[in-house]
Amino acid sequence: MTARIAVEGLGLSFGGVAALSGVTMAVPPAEIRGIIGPNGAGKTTLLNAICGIVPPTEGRVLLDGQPITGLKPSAIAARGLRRTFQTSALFGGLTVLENVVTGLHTGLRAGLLDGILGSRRLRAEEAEGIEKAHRVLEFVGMAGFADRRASALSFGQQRLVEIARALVSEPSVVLLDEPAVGLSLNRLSDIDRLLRRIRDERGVTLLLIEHVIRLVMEVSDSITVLAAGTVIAEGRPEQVRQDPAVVTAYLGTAVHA
Amino acid sequence: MPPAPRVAPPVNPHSAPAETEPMRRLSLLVSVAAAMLAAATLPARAQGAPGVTADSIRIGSFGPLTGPGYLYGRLVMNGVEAVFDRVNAQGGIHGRRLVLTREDDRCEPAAAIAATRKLIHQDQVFAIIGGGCSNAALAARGEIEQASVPTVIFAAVADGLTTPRAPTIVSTALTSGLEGVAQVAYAQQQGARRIAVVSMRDAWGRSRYTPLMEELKRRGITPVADEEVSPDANDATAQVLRLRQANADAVILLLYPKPGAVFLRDAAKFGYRPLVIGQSGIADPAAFEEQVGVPGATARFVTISQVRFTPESPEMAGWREAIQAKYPSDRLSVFNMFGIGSAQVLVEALRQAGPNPTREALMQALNGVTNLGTDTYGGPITCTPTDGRCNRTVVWIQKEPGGPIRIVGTTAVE
Amino acid sequence: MLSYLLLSGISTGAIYALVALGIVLVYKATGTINFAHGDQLMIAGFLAWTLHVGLGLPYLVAMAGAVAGGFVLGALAERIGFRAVLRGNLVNVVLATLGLAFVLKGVARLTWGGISDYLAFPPLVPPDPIIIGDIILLPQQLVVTAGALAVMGAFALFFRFTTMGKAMQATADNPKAARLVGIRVENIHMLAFAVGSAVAGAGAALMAPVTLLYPDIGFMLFIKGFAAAVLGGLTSLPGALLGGLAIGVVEALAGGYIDSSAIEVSAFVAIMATLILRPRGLLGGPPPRRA
Amino acid sequence: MSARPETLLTRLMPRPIWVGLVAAALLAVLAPQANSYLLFVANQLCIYVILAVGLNLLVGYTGQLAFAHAALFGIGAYGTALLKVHFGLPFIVTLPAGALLATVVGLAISLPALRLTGLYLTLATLAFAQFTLWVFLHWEGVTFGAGGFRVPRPDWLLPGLSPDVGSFALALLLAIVMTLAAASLVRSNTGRAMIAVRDGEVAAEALGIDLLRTKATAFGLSAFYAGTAGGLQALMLGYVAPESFDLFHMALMKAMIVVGGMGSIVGSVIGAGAVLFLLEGLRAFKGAQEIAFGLLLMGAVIFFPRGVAGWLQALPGWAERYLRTAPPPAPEPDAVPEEAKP
Repeated sequence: MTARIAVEGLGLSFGGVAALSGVTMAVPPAEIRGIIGPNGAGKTTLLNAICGIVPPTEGRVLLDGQPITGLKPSAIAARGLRRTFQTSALFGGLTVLENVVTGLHTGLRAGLLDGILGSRRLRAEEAEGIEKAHRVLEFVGMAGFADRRASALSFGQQRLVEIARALVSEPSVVLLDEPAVGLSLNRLSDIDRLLRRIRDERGVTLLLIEHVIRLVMEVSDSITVLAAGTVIAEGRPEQVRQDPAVVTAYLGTAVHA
Repeated sequence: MPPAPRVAPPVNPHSAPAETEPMRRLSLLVSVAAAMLAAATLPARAQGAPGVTADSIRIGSFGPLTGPGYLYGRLVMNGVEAVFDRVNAQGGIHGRRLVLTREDDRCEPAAAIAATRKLIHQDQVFAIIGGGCSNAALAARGEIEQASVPTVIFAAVADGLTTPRAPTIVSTALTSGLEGVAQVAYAQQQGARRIAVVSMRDAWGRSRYTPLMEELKRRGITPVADEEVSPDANDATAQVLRLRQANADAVILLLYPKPGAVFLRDAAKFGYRPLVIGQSGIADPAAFEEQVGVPGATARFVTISQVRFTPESPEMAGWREAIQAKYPSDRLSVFNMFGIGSAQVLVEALRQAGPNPTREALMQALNGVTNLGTDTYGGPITCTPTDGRCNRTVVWIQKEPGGPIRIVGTTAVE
Repeated sequence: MLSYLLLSGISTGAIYALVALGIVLVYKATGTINFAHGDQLMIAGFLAWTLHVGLGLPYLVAMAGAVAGGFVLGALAERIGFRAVLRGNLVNVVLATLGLAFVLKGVARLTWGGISDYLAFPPLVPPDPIIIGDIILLPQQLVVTAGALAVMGAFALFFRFTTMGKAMQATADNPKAARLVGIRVENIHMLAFAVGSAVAGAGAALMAPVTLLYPDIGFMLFIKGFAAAVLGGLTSLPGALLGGLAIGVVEALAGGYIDSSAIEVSAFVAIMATLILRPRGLLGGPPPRRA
Repeated sequence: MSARPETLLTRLMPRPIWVGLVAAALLAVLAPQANSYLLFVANQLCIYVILAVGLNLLVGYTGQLAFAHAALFGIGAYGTALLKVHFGLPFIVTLPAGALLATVVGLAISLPALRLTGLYLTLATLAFAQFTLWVFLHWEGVTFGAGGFRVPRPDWLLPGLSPDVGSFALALLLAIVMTLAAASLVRSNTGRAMIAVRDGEVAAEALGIDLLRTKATAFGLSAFYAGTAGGLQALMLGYVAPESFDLFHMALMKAMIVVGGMGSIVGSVIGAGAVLFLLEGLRAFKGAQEIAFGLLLMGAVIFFPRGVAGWLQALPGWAERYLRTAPPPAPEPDAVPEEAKP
């Protein structure tokens, strides 16, 4: 089985300081891959490098076997990779529905002239987009909020809309940066269920960064552990949990805190 | 460039008001807009000449009230207003009070066109006294010509305002061409052999630069240097060095006082002291000496005044008090004095236009102004039907460092 | 020739630097550019003129008056005008300050604009040029340069050693965090505008003999000062000084070696070129990490 | 803001487009009958509307704090007028050519602008604007320098149409068309991309929105609007001079979109009208216009940060939406928490 997304020897340094070095991992289709590690381990940096926001200085990233390193983030997104952000990144001036429709951007063919003239192609595409957006909002459980202004939502609701926006274009890979921030602990099972449904019903490969270790352990098919910019362990949740290197680097200090 | 031929507008200034339409079903916004427009299209009282009532004559003025050029607008208008006040206090003109309506043009062509149109069509003024900035006044010229409104230009100096002659426009400002002729003549008269030009490249500077260069060419003189200083410059070292290198012995200075002061200061710094010939933009040598601030730097500086007194002269005491009484934070300035002189010309013409003034009569009176003395201008004012440049007296003034201002001569340019 | 040009460039540049320092100070604490900075300087300058020339008070008193006047003006502007918008987006803040710039210009025109076209300000030091070998200097220009250096030095110390300075820095870096550790962000903002404006007041009193005073002096100085600040990287005080001097020198050299008509435009061409090559200015950090 | 129920009031309330069109129709009928001053003001209004709508696309919708709009306005005016003066081409050719010239320049400045954010962009475009003015002043062989130049105004094909009425008619037509085009555009995927770039560049990019392309589109469009307005200005005045394109005018245009409402087409139109009304209304106000103008700008930003459009949003049918939603399917009883706070 070829990896849906593979990272090979990825390295990234800012002004001589290495934030990532030699990170290698391969994630098969429809897997939830948890990425954990202490603060400053380079988790978010890794996501940024994969989706092209901060181009890596070494190594490469393959999406379905095709190298995507060096492409602009928008070009990478066009190949079916989406991400969400640690802090909510909805477009505050748009409604929830409009935010989600924006997620369809790469698939739309209407151009400037269509926009100016309000052409039939544009209207058809928009109608279809609205339809899709409603469906995906329903999927994440935000169907009643379509007409709210995005900035008027609670933090937790914003995260769900962001996930909907990432999913609407039917991507093959979604990078999730702490989707559970802002959700209370007793609601974690809901997000757990949502992530599984994304994997099972939509066949999406998820890379998941999460501070709530319990969630990662429960939902992930496998886990990669980063510390100081390098991979120190990888495997199924229970393997990782018992890995002594992980325990010293991370779990021992944080998991029971 | 001659003005473009114009097609006469179908608009009749006395057209009937727009018919009031039933507005029952229009939204509030629309009805407000319509009401405004409809009100605006109401014709003026169609009795006698526009702007003249039984007890008043409305005179319009346009020029910069705001923006960097306000000196050439607001302050000149203040002078005009002072004259009007005095006339009104003495019973007005044939029993009618003079009322001044000011419109701001911010020294901009578009705003000047709007301002003159408003004065003519909306405010319905009888005549205009105004024009502070060259480009703005040039743009307004077309509107004035089209409506044939008698107009006295009070401060803008561009030759294009009066040449070719616009039938209803006269200027009491010393036009830039006249000053250019006088500057070159003065330089030659002082024995200058190597003449240099230092100018600003804005509209004001340009309106002086072009005729000056033509005059130099006419006399077969090639300037040994031609430098620019920007209106806000704080340094003119490069220009001074270049002039010194060119060994210029006379410098014709087409600058405002600020860049002029910077230039003379930097020239003094290098001990370079050519004859420097200013123009009426630097009309107060006493203030200028202070602005330069380096002792002795203005020793060889001579400049043109359009007026024969300085604001401090005893002869100006009456106007000084009038301005200060009306505008407490102001002091009498040469700009006020421009306004005083030109308003006196207009007032005299209005008087001559008789008790039932028409625009034609006023224009005839203006064109017939001959050897009229004013309280401020350097020489008598004479307008003719063929030449609207009514002020032709260049007053040369100079201030010895530490000494009083002296009039070193007058040139009546033909 | 080169030495003359460099020297004149430096003395003009010092004027720009003096303006830029105030702009940087406000930026460091509030993250915004005060488009009214030049006009606050202009008002403070007229204030100094009124005290010194109008009322005949000693120069130092006038300068103190300009500084105090600037301080009050800046504080009022923040309290009445900018506070409401400082938390909003940058566009609104910039436009609020631009609005203030127009108000101040209009007020100055009505208040002082009828006195004369350009008000002269008697120099602090004897006006005769100093000649040392090949070097010719006007003393007042030296005063301006020294003033710029002194202001920069004072602020460097202020930011390094005083609690208030550190609080300002912290506020600019992260207003939320600053609030959390108990810094009164509003007070810091008000102080920054006040001090920035006070610096403008000091600058006005120093440079007025060189630049003269007129209602429209502010915007020209602001543009050059803004450019100097940006060239220097917006947050760096030495950068502002360097940026100011760089612009002054570029102008002088363009005037000397290209043409006097190139002076005015050289600064703008230099700014465009610099920003294309270094989008964060000369001393600005690397482009921000965008995630 | 939840969807409001459709009521009688909602249905009777005229939509912005109808109010706008009725106002435009009234203007078209009344202005030519009014005196030539009011006709001029009406013409200027149409030009300001085009300018404000174009600027709002760049600043309000795309969030680029650029200061080059007045310069682009000037490039359009100079381009249109100079082609006419130097080559004798008819306005029907030079007006689009001037607009295209402005567009090309606008696109060119968007390229470095992509690397610049916030205030750095402001300064770079400010420098560009000053540079452009310098060129107008100094390239005398072509631009006639500081003194400006006259442009012959065309005789219109229709009989009885004076240059004044003709240029007003053209300006009004273009203002309507270009406003409608912009209103349509901001509702399309292109408009959403612009808003996305404004509200979060990184997130927009991660969704596949090409920053360069979106910003270049906004710059180019905005420049096209400015250039068209410039050509119309030259046509209206019959005179072109550098003073009309300086930073004061930049501030004026910014004031229009701030007063009207950033990110609002209706707001742009109203803002253009409000600023023009203020300028003309205070024309004779003895030198206090600057103060009034400054206070208006400050007041608008401080008290009505969303401009007039902010109020209009509250009117039924006036909320500016980019997508009109189909009625949503019945919401499922919540699958996932609707409210959760840490």
